[in-house]
Amino acid sequence: MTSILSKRWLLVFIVALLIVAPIVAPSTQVLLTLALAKSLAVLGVIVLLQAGQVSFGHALFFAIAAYGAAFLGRSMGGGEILLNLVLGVVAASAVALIVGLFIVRYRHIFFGMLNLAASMIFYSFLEKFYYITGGSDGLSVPRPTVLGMALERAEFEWILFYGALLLVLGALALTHRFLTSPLGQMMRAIKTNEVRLEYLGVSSRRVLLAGYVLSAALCGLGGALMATAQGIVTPEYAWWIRSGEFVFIAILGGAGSVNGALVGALAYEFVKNYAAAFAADIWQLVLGTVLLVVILFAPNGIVGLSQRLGNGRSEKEEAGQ
Amino acid sequence: MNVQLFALAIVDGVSYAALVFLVAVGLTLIFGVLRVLNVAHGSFYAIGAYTTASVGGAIFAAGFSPWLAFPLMIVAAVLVGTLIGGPIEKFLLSRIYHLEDVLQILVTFAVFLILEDFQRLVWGVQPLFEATALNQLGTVTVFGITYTAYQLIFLPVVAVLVLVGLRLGLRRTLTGRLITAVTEDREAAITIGIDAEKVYLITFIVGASLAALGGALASATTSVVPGMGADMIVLSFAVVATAGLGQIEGAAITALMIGLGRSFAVYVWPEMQVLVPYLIMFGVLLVRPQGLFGGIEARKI
Amino acid sequence: MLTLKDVTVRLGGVRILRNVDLKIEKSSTVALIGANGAGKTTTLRTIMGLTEMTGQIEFDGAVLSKVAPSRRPGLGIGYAAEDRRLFSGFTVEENIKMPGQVAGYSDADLAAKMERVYEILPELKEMAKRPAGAVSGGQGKMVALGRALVIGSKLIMLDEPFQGLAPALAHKYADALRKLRNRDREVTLIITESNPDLLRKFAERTLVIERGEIREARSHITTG
Amino acid sequence: MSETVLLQAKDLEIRFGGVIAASGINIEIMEHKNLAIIGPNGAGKTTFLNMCTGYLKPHAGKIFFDGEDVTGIAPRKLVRKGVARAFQIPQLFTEHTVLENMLMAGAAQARNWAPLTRIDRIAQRGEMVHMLEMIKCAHLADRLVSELPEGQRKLIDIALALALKPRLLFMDEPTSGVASSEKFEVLEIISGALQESKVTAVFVEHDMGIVERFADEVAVWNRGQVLFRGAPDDILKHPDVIRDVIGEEL
Amino acid sequence: MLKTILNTTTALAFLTTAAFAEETPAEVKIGITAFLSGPASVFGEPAKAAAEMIIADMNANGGIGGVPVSATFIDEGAGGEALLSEYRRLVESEGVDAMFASISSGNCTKIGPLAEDLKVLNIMWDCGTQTIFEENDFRYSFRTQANATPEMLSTLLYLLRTKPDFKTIAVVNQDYAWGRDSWAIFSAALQQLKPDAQVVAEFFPKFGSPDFSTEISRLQALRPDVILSTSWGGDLDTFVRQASQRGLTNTSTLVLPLGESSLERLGDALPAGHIVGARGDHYFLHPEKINDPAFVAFVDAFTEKTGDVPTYPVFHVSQALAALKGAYEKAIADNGGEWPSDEQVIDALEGLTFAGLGREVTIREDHQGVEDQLLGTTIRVDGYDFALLDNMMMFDGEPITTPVDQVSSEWLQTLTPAFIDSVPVDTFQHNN
Repeated sequence: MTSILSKRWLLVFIVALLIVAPIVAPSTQVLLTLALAKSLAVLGVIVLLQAGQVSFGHALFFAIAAYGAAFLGRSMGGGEILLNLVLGVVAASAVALIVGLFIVRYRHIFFGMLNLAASMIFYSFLEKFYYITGGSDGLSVPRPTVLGMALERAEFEWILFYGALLLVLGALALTHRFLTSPLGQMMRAIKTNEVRLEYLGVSSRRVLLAGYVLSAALCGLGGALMATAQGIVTPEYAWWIRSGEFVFIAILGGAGSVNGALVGALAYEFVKNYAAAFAADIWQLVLGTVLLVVILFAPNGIVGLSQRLGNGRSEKEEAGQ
Repeated sequence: MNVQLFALAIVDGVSYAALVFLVAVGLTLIFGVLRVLNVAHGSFYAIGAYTTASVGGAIFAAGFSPWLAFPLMIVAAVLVGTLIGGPIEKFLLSRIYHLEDVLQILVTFAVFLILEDFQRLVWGVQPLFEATALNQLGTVTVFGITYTAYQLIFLPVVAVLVLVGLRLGLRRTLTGRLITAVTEDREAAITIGIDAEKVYLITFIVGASLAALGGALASATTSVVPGMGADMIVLSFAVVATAGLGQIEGAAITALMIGLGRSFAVYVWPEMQVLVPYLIMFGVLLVRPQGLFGGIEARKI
Repeated sequence: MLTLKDVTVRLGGVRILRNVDLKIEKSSTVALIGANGAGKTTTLRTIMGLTEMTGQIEFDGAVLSKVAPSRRPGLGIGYAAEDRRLFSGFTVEENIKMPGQVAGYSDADLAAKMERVYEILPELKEMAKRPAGAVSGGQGKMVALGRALVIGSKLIMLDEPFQGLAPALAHKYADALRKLRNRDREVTLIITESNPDLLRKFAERTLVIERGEIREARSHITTG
Repeated sequence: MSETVLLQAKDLEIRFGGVIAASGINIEIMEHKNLAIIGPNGAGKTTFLNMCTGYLKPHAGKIFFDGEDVTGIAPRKLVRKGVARAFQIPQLFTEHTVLENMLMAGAAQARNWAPLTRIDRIAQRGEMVHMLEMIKCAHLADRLVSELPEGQRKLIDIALALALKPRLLFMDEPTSGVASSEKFEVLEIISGALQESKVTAVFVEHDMGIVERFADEVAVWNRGQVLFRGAPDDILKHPDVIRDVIGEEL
Repeated sequence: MLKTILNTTTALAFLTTAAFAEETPAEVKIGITAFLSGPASVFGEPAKAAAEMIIADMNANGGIGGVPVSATFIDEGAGGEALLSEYRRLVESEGVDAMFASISSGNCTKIGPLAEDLKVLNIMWDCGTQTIFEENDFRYSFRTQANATPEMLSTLLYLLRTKPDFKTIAVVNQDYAWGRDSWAIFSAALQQLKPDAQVVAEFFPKFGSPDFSTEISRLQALRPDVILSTSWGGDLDTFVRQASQRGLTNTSTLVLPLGESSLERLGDALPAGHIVGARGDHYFLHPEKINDPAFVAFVDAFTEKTGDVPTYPVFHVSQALAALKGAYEKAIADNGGEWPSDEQVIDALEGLTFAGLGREVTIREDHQGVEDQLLGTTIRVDGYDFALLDNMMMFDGEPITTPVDQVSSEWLQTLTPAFIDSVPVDTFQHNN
């Protein structure tokens, strides 16, 4: 019981911190909004990690939704934020359904590589078809209305930040629920024994496909949010390093835990930004070193670390969520 | 498309394939033995190129024979493989073989990030170019088109030598046999006295040296710039996955397919050029999920 | 010759061997029997250094548990795993020779060792040039025994050698073991088996492993 | 008891590489008659199970279940028709608890995929606990499978199959991981659970004592073929069976 | 309710900044975004080095109106989010007075609206996309150099004046916005000024392509009179080297509008007789400045510090700094010698004329700078192990820059062949 308490406390503490952050330190607001958007994508990656599968191409869904928001906003002369988000999720899910039908046949390295290839194809497409996609400069995303209201930047950003926070909390809760449902439990079963799953009368491919679409939908939500917050989309959204970043954050936060997505994304953005600001020449070096240290010394990520420090929880309990 | 253009496309494709093969074969060798997909492989390629270009620039400026360019490439490749690849395997990778695939890949990803900055700190950001080796070999005219002998003849010959050398080395030498044995069954190899840790180290050094050799050879034809490793690694992944993980001959054939596909694309439909490797990969895996030459591992129940 | 002191092995949180103390005399033939999963294989693997263990193992005057696993065969220990574990890309002969080559035997030495292998297992000579991946399961067990013989000058450990052998082949295998026994008196032999009856006549000493503990068999157990 | 043919194999044949692992297998499995399959290692017993449960597709021949041609259909489809399986090496979800394993079987049986409903609301939790009681494993409900010894895993493996409420259950060496002193006790437990669930069992077994006591019929396999079939008493005394299957001392 | 709170907060924040603006500050803080990683750091690193030198020099001579200048750099290579959030941090938390952004046109496009929201002076010091001021009406952003339209138009004019009889042309550009846009401008102008020229091939190899062998084989088969490439950095180096290794430079004339930034690195790979541009009048042997001791001293000091001769980004950053200094000084003068408010500085920039290392630049009312364009033909000269420029032409910036309130793509359509000779030009030879 204490363990659950400590986990809740970590989340409550972070959320409380987030709520006051834009008031106390206004310059962090946009940074935090972006971190929240990323944490949604990371949550998607974590869903797949439950099944022991790692995608090095989930930036694909992030980018599809982001470009979807850009096209929508441009064609509507501004657009509406709710439409942006809904369209992002729908577009990402639809593509995931099609790509997924092929990709869920593969596991492990092949799964990772095929996702990578899919995202690189989309990346190349974004770069190549300049007259549609704006090439490497990307497309600007006009500031959408919020429930029909056109807002100034400052107000818009406040709403975006708190809206993003609500979305993330909602997504965390939903994902948590999903993972306790039969499909969610079977996602985790794919990791340990697909043969048995088949012999329970369950198609592991379909289970994985369900998880794949969910993970893409989360990435899509994150991508649409990111595009709206940034005001611009570029092919970089689909670049493999970004996919790697999502996996990186998932591990940093703690891959076994959905809360890890939020914690990891915040920690990552913090490290990356301050590394870029104060060690402009070597920020990749700093980031790489942090990653190495996490994997070698805290393979359960920040959430796992906080639990270990908190009350000496044994590792096997963590594996059970 | 007439016969002449067809022939030209083949010539162009082959010399490109040669370089891709050299890098991909190192990656597939390392995967075959260590079962680690090494994202940092692209860094060895880049560092090999930087080392060759910078050292070459210095010694030729000092008036040494331009023919030294060729031994220099080999020396640079082996040095990079040993001095950078060696410690990475010995002090880092050797500690993560028991971890999940994901974590292993992320460790190499971290190494890749670190090495990217390492390159910048050592060589700066200005493109380097050192074409002495290429200029030494002169040009060849085919169908009225001038080619450098380096790209037309030398690179493919090196690639074939490496392919044959690796094959014979793995089959005929004791070290090669030990590597093959460890690849097939690490534990069984230990029980007959093979020092698997050493084999891992040697394999990693050989694989990293091959990537560095690819970079060293490329440095004569291309500008050595920051970020060159990132592009190469994604391409090598595509080659390795298409060929089947750990397949050496497969990597050669896939590299050739990708090289030819790419050059034909330039002639026929330039927009498709960058998509060619991935389309080939999807096409192959759709028909053969385990890759062109890969075998299926069935679960024993 | 071989001594296990307070050896404990855990796999995935489960104790497979519990505080095992064991002494095996030189030149003895020992049968280690027990049900599947009782820890027979783990015992042999622990001696080969393939598991994480606590405690100490001594062999021939040296602390074996401090020797790197890959250097243990060089001390004269041959091991044939239950599932053969041959290198399928090599021929039968290459498989058998390989431990000797790794140990750096001279050509003459290796030839002599091969002579011994073929003397004990003449049927291997016929299939010497065949790829190891192409021999049947039973023949593979023979090859694995041959491979253990090349390096195992002091100790040979065979994990369930009769498992899956057709009766005719099993008899040949048993003959080979008897030949080995008669030819090299000083070699110590440890054989695991789940069917206690099989080794009744063969072994001088029978150990029973149950729930990770090893004890002497009080008498030979029969089925039923 | 009725004499319904539950499963029928006709001229099954399969090869691996050039090796014939099954050739011309013909056998009928009667409902409510537990069948033991015996034979030396490599005789093709597991291969037969793999074909009957859809893991392998025979190169020739047909399999009928309850009169319907089920040759080569996927395991999960066969499961839904009522053919379940337990494995020689227990196939369990090692990172889940014992109860969670059972709940997954229950949810699979219920075929309810509500994505936001907790699994224990969908699976019949009470029923699953009862199944664990049947195999005397209720006290392990909250333990992680990876922590359990082989013997208990085998029981849970069987319980998972039973939770699917099959009509026919294949078991591959149900007692192979069990210490010889406990084999009978374990088989008693399994047999009780089978009877309560009214499931017909086909099991591969090496221990002739077990076969004698728990099988209604015995089929002898060798070199990919069914050599003999009959009542345990007759078969186990047959000299050929003793020579080729049960074996003599060396 | 929420809206009211928000409005109040924003208003308060605004008031506080405004209140401090007119006291003489301890220093003028600027933030400069530049690529310090990635391939485009070939521009960012020299610019950073130059900015540091020029600022040190300015501070040694009284800074701006007696106030020293300090600069912070942001790496554009760290990605969009890092750039934007760091930009905001410098403005909102560090209280930076002016931002210089950026090298990438994409980043300029992102930052333009942000600067409007943050109400911070934003000098677009290097990016080239012509659309910035054609599609937006920014108050806070200014560009202190030319844009893609005059750069491409002057290149075409130079080509038409020096090689009027060419028949065929091919293009090999990097596949990203600059490569595409610059070709769109060039080809649109070509259509108008020399309608009979035939475009025989258009290649857009991917950005950062390591190998152009296949493109070169095709070009050898096609033998165009002219090959245009607006590539830069490693891409341009690789292309020119491979072209020269395989003799393509003997059969076709290369036209390299950004060639000046690669001259030194290319060494003897670029033979004589090819056309090179510099995105403005930027050349370390600037024909009008070659006898100016201050210019020569700077070039020498820069070469000493970095090991390379200065290239166009160095000139661009010098122009941005000169514009900033000029604007402050003008605003101080207008303000009766008192330290000006931010808004006064911004007002002063419109119509300002200033000079960096090159000729004078004037900011038009649409905030676009008007800058003259220098091009030349390569020549090999003893004493230099790389190509220099001969037959240099400096085109007057005004007539080749799209007029205020017009859009380049439409304006280019109005040109006629008579335009070629109407643009005033000064011609210089090497060694003057």
